[in-house]
Amino acid sequence: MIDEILNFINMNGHSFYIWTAYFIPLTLIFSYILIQRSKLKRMKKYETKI
Amino acid sequence: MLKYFHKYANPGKFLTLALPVRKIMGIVSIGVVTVGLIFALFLSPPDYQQKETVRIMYIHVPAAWMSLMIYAFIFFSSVVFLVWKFPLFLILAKESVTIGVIFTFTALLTGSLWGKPTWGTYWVWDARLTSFLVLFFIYLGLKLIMDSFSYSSKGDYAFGYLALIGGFNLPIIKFSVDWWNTLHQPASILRTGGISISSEMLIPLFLMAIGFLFLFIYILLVSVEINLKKRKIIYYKNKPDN
Amino acid sequence: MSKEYLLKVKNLSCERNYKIIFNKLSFNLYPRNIVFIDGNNGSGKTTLLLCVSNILTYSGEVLIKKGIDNFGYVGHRNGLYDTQTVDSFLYFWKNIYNYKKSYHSILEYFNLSRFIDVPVSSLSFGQKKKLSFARLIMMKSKVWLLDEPISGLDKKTKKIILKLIQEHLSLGGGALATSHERLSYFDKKKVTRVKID
Amino acid sequence: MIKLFFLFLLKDFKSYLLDSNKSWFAISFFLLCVLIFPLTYGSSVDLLKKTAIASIWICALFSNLISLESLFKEDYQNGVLLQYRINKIPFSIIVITKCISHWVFTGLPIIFFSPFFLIFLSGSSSDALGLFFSLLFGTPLFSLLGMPIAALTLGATARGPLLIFLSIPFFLPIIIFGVLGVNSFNSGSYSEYYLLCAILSISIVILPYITIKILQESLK
Repeated sequence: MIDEILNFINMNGHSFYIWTAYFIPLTLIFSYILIQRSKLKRMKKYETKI
Repeated sequence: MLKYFHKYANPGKFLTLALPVRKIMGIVSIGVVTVGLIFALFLSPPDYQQKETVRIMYIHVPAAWMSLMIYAFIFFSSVVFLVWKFPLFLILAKESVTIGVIFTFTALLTGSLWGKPTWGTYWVWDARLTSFLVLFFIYLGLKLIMDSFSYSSKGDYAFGYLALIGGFNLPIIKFSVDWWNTLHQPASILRTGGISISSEMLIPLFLMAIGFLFLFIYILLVSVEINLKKRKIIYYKNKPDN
Repeated sequence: MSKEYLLKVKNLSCERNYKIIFNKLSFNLYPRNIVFIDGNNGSGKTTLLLCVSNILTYSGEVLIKKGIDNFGYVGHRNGLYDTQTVDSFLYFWKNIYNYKKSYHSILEYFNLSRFIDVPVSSLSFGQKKKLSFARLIMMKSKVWLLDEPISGLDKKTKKIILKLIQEHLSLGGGALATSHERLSYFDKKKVTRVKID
Repeated sequence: MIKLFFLFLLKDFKSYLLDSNKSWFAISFFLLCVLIFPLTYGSSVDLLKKTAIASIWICALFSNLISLESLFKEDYQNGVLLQYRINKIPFSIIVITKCISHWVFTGLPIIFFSPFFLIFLSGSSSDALGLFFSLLFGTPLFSLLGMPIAALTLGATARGPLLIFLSIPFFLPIIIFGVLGVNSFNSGSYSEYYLLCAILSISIVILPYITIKILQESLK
């Protein structure tokens, strides 16, 4: 079982390329989403104040 | 057509219309991207030539499609802004720039990461890569011109016209880079014909593409709402009778 | 009053940089009259002049008497090239406006004859202002838009410029001026005050 | 109208000649740039010979970029542009005369001196004619394309870096066709020249019009 998972993570020796190619873009996109969502929440708070 | 535009180009109406769409998109896009990732990482088979590295394609190709589509979107909405002067379209165009930068960066990064195991180098001065780099710089230019005119309506037209000139120029740039490459470099390293796309690979590809599209729509709607709210606040603050 | 107006402004409002600058201003400008636009710094006096000359987009009405197609304008920025000499500057604008007479009498009037071969960059602030008024004279426009015409000048120069405006008014022209200073120089009946808050 | 055109052209020429910052700046910058290339290659004449055309094109690009900033800046900052607008002087005349004078003082000297620089950089003299023609079609395009971008950045904070950043991607096709044109000139194929001509003729029609629109907006 553990061997299988390790084998999957290893990706036939190309683990570095594949995992960075997935990790960096997805973190970029989702962190941008989170930033925008928190901004929207702040805006809504501010709007109700006025 | 114009009347229809007039009706929904009103920011207030747009917000009420966009709210349910935004909520649905938020849920659906996350779902589709997750399913796409599962398909891409676990369920799709490795390529017989490229082995496991083909999995990079499922994020690279949709990101490249998205960055082109977003530029087309920016171009058309800024043309609509310049011709009919609907401020909503300007906001739409402005808010999609950052997302475009992210997707173009993604395409470039994953492309070079894909290139290392398959061609042996991170970067080749190939026509397609070069034109994407130029696209990335044009996006950055749009972003810069937005920031350097902050809180001034002068920047609105500067942005619109830059998007317009960029839209006209991109095909010329693409063509020139193609021309330059075909003369200087024999097409030996890159051979796209090598990959035969089977249906098992098409499923994650299209899932990711649709997921990215929905994600784009979702982020765009959120950003537009932020922008409209900000404008509203500034407007109320500066009202003379307030 | 069925007098013929030079300029009629009705319900003029302007939005700039996502802010409302002023709302629903109305005033008329008749021949031989001057309109003073009063207001604090940043209240949009310059914006009003730009709206009247149809550079900024506005809502409301600006009616201009038929036959007047050009406004004379003197602003904060004088509109002078630093490298031009006074002579070449006047020659250039004389040709643009098709001013037939010689411009030496104008220079005489402003006490600038000595500086005719001097580049603009070495003139003082007041002299530059006078030069832009020299351009205004050559233009022969009925309506003058003056943005802070006399602020920052010495007494003598102020007098020259006020006299010039008076002369322009007596010839049947009108002027639209923004100013901080209360001007008692003009006939009270011919002055309209517009307040922007 | 024609009288106004010549009046403005004369004024622009005069201002270029009087202001030594403007007229000699571009060409002297070009000279200095050309000087850098042989120095950075060490003493390798072979490398210099191969890159002579490319280096001349790069220098032409940079000197154009540097001089672009002053294209509308003075008119905008001292309020002359506003004066023109209020006095209803057609902007088409202003834009066209600006473009012509900019090209005459930054493009034309480079075109005429380019054969000398080719010898200077020990390039083969058979390329001189090709280089001359490619610069002849290329440099007006630099001026034309730079014009709307220079107009766009009026009123922006930190204008100079922004201008350079924005204009380089748009100048790429001109450089590509220009350099390739010289390389294939001797083999008797002129297709790059035709392409440059085509881009030039389209640009002459469209870009001044866009520049006029942008300038009018920049005053708002």
